[in-house]
Amino acid sequence: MIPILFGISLLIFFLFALMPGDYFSSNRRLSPQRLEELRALYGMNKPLIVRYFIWLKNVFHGDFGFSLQHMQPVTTLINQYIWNSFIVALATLFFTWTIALVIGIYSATKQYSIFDRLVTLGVFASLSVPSFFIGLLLIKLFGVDLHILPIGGMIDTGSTTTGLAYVLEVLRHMILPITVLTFLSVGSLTRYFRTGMLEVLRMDFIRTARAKGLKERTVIFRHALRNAILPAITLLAFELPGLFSGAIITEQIFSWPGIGRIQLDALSARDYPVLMTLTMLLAFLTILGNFLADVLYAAADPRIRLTKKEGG
Amino acid sequence: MDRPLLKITDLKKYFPVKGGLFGRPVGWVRAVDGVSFEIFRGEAFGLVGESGSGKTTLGQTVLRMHGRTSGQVMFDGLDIHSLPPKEFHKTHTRMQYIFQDPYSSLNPRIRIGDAIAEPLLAHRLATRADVGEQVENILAQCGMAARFMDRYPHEFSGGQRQRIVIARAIALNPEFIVADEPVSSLDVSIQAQIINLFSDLQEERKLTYLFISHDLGIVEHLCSRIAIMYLGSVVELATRSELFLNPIHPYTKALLSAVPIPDPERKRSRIVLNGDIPSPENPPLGCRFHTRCPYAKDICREKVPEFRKVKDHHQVACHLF
Amino acid sequence: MSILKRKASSGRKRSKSIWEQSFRRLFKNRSAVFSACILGFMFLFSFVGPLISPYSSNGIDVTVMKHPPDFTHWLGTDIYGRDVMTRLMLAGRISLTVGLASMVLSLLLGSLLGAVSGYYGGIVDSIIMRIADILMSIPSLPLLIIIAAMLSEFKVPTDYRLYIVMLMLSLVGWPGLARLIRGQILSLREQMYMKAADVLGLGTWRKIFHHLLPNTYPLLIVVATLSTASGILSESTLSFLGLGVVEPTSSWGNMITIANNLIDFQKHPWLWIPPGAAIFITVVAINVLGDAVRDVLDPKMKGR
Amino acid sequence: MEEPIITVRNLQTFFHLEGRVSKAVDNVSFSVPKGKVICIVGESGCGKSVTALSLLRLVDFPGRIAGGEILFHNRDILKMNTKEIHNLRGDKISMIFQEPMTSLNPVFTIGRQISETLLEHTLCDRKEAWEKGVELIKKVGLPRAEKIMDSYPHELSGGMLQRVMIAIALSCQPELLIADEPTTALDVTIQAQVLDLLRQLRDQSDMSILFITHDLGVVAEIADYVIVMYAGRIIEEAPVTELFRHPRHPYTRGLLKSRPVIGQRRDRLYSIKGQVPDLSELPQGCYFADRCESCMEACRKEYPESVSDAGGHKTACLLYKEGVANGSTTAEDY
Repeated sequence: MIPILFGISLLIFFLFALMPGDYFSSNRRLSPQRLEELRALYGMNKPLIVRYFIWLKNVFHGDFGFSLQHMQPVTTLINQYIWNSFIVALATLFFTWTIALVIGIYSATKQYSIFDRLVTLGVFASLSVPSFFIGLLLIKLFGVDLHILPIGGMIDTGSTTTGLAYVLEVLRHMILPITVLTFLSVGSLTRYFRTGMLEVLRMDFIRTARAKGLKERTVIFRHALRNAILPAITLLAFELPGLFSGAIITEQIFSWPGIGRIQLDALSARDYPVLMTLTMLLAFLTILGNFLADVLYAAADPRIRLTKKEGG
Repeated sequence: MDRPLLKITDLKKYFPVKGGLFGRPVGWVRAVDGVSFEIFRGEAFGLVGESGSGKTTLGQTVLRMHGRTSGQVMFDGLDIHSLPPKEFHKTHTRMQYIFQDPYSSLNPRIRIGDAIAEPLLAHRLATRADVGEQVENILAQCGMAARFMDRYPHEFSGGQRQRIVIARAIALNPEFIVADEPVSSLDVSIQAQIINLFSDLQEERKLTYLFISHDLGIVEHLCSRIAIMYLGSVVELATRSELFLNPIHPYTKALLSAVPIPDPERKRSRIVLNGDIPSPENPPLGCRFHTRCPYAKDICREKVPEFRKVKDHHQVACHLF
Repeated sequence: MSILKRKASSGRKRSKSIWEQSFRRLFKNRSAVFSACILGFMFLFSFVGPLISPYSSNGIDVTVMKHPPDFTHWLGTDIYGRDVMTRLMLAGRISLTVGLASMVLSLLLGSLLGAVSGYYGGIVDSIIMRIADILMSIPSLPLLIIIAAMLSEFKVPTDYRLYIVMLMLSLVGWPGLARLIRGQILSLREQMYMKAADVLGLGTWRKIFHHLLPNTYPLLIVVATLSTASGILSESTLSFLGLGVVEPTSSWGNMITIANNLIDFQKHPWLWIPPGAAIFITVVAINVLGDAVRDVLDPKMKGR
Repeated sequence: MEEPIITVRNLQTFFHLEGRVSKAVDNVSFSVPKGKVICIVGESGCGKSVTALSLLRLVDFPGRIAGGEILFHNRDILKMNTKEIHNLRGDKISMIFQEPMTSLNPVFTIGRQISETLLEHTLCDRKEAWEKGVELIKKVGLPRAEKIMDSYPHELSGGMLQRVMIAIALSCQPELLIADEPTTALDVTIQAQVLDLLRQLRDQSDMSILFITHDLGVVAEIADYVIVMYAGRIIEEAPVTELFRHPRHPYTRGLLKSRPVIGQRRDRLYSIKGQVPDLSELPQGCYFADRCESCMEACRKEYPESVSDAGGHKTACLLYKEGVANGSTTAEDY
């Protein structure tokens, strides 16, 4: 875990170091002399390796650099926007898992039914649609043609609402981004639950449970479900970072003020400290997710618990 | 009796149990733990044991399918585990192995004719021109028609596949064959066909077998000398009549009495053993069998019994005798 | 491949090859056949269509700018009066090519590294897998965006952007594939028939090329279809963001960038809906076909 | 014979695969009397396990019970509604399976899986069910019952798990225990333990056992009455001593002779030639005709009816049909 984080930091740093320009070089009005001064001020003229270790040291102290575009520390900047992304990601996570679980399990118990076929079709649609395209379509449909939902942003332009009215306004703006994100990620998860459930339903202990005279409901929701969900815990590892990175496109399309948007903004402004930090953050989330998934899985599955005990 | 074809001396094979940080071994599974015996030319030697006794590992170590931990396997004067690669390669034509599961020991993507032809070509025992004919002959000897040559394994039943596997092994014209539970995955009526095939081939080709099985009935039928294995070591070794008429080791006795006999009117006194076979990772001290032995004494818990000769053609490892 | 040639007169019943058998089963699957037809149509549409179309790609016609679909221009015309349908065909060439080429590249890279890793193990395996781990820890879209931005900085000529996109997609795509292949090789090596090949004394060459690799083909084929689908999707996303294929080369993805213009987005949907639909239809067809192929070739892999 | 607990009449269970119908169980009739052990013996694919599963309507897709009736105390199980069948399973009729390692849910403790049945079928609370569970574990001869209640299946050996399965099956004192190859996956010494246990249980209560196995040795050890199946049909049935003394059907005789028996070594094993027929392409006549040494022309025309002699020994073979040769003498002439 730690070597991988180290490797990632190395990769990210040198990737950005390779970039031919920086924030100042895009500003044509600066004289070469002033340029040098500014670069020296921000330590950009030191050798690469030295810069890497300085950066690494700062990172350890929680200092991720300074965003020259926004004129504030990167951490402050990210702190401003990440919660907007987080709230969408969390809502999406909730809807995705709920819908996928219900539909996946239900269609597995009704294999070969019309419903099951429709679900399979939906899964393919979800797996195959480009995120920006579905976003645009929905905006066109609900925002432009039907006029029932806002076409973007977090609040209406010039809005001054407060309190409950403010919350409702934000919620209204969240509907489309969450719908799109949910639709995009629900497919693979539904498929995962469906096949997992089908696999479990074929197992011997399900037959035993039926032979014991348990009701079909009990067999499915107590015996099969737990076994089918267990492996999905490992998926959680990829969910959160995946949602943040998937949000790049949707935030762009719906002008949602989250980290995905500032990521793209930072890209065009060559505001590299922001980009580096965000990339590091995503990688860190992935690794953390993996670690958490392992721990959760071990806690949930008695078989793993034993091997851990023996191994340690 | 003449010189043994195969001589195993104090053979040990331990598998590491990986665990902890960096996958260091945290323990050893003593799959084979100090086994010695000899197999003579032309005999069928039976090796009997329950699951976890290490019989399969022993069979595979004899053929150097994996390295040994210590000990020696001498085959016709060759120290199998010390042979240089080229020399070792040559032994494949003299020693062959037949796996338990005929379903997984044939590559699903290779036609059976090719599966038999491949090793022949690899050892230059045939040319591309005459290999087809050889394959046909071998198949015929194993009771399979030549028209099957172009089919894939999945088109055959378990019994037919085992015939193919046997054909593949004997195509190289080996002297010695290790057969690892070759009939245990087959139905009774098919088992008999394959067992008869084994006896026929032995007669025709003067083969020597190491026949591994958990089924005492089959071993009695096919083998002239039999070793009983328990938790990695041989507890008793004797000729067929000795072993079945005068078993000495309590484990052998229990095993014999546990085999169901298809005769409802024959009432036997059964020795029903208590408990399970202990884990080979953590075998009991002293005699391995003492945890389940109805006659265990103090010495059995402390000292490993010596494997010694009690009569002509009868060796046993037990303190009580 | 077969060692034993069929004797003309022997009258042996030669059973069909494994591929033939699989193909027959695939042919019985209605959705597979249907999606294969759609894919075939898409290819014809993109590669043959422009030859038949009465309009040329750069046929700027100021008289019919932003003309809605009608009988002369089935999908209308764009802001320069170019026929949208013809552009869609030409853009399809690019999108399909990028998808296929990136698949081939990442498959080559992934299967080579995965096979090496799985077959040799040890230190080589550790190094390859750690690199894969690192690349997989950064979600692919941000990584792609960064690399794309970097390439923009280097002022890569737009003509070459196409190839760069292919390279980028395969760079991001290989670690997952390498892992899959490695896993497959590891499990195949433990198969009884591989042990049997050892005992029978078959040569290393024969073991690898006749026993090991053919058993990975089903996985490779399935992975190939799925990675083509994801290649097309990623290319379109990158191009939409202006980081992939850029004008004047058009791809389905960058045709949709027009939707960033609010007027065009609201008033001229024929400019951006058709390319989006084309991507969707193509990718669905590939995914459905891939799924069917997986069922036919390797039922155990379902849903992984 | 006293009133049977369960009577199966003309049971048909078919599997539909890729447009073909595979007759896994066809026209099977038998009954299980109270307190007896009935063995169904046959090789893989003969339909013995499917018969057992059919009794509790546990046959999975693509299998389907196509016809017949299964009377449990004169009520047809096949006509019961969902609730009735759930009340029957695990309570009046319980079942144990071949693979104890996979037949228990890996994520629940043994204790939970035992008390579950009790909670489902009896009026007891969790604590009572748990205590009852401990008692049951002791009853099937496992040491340290409390500890076993708290263990997960993977922590126990195959033999122990099969005992646990038996404990679960016994929990509601069923009238019938269906045991589908319960010892096949176990080692010989462990098999002996489990068979002993089952015998003991039968002696203690008047529970009936329907025992499915492929091993004639096991049949001889435990059965009171034996049913031999081949290719989905019953070909012979008789009380156990009668069957082993005078096996009639060429298949039964072949089976008995092809198994090497300790202490009765012959130079060569008898072997039945050929393979079991494909259940979706069964021939018109007797299904065993192709492999039978005494096959006559009439055997290929129609499937032989089952004929019973005075002692209740039933055989579905033309050699024993009245009017067709002096079957019994010729056939027992080997």
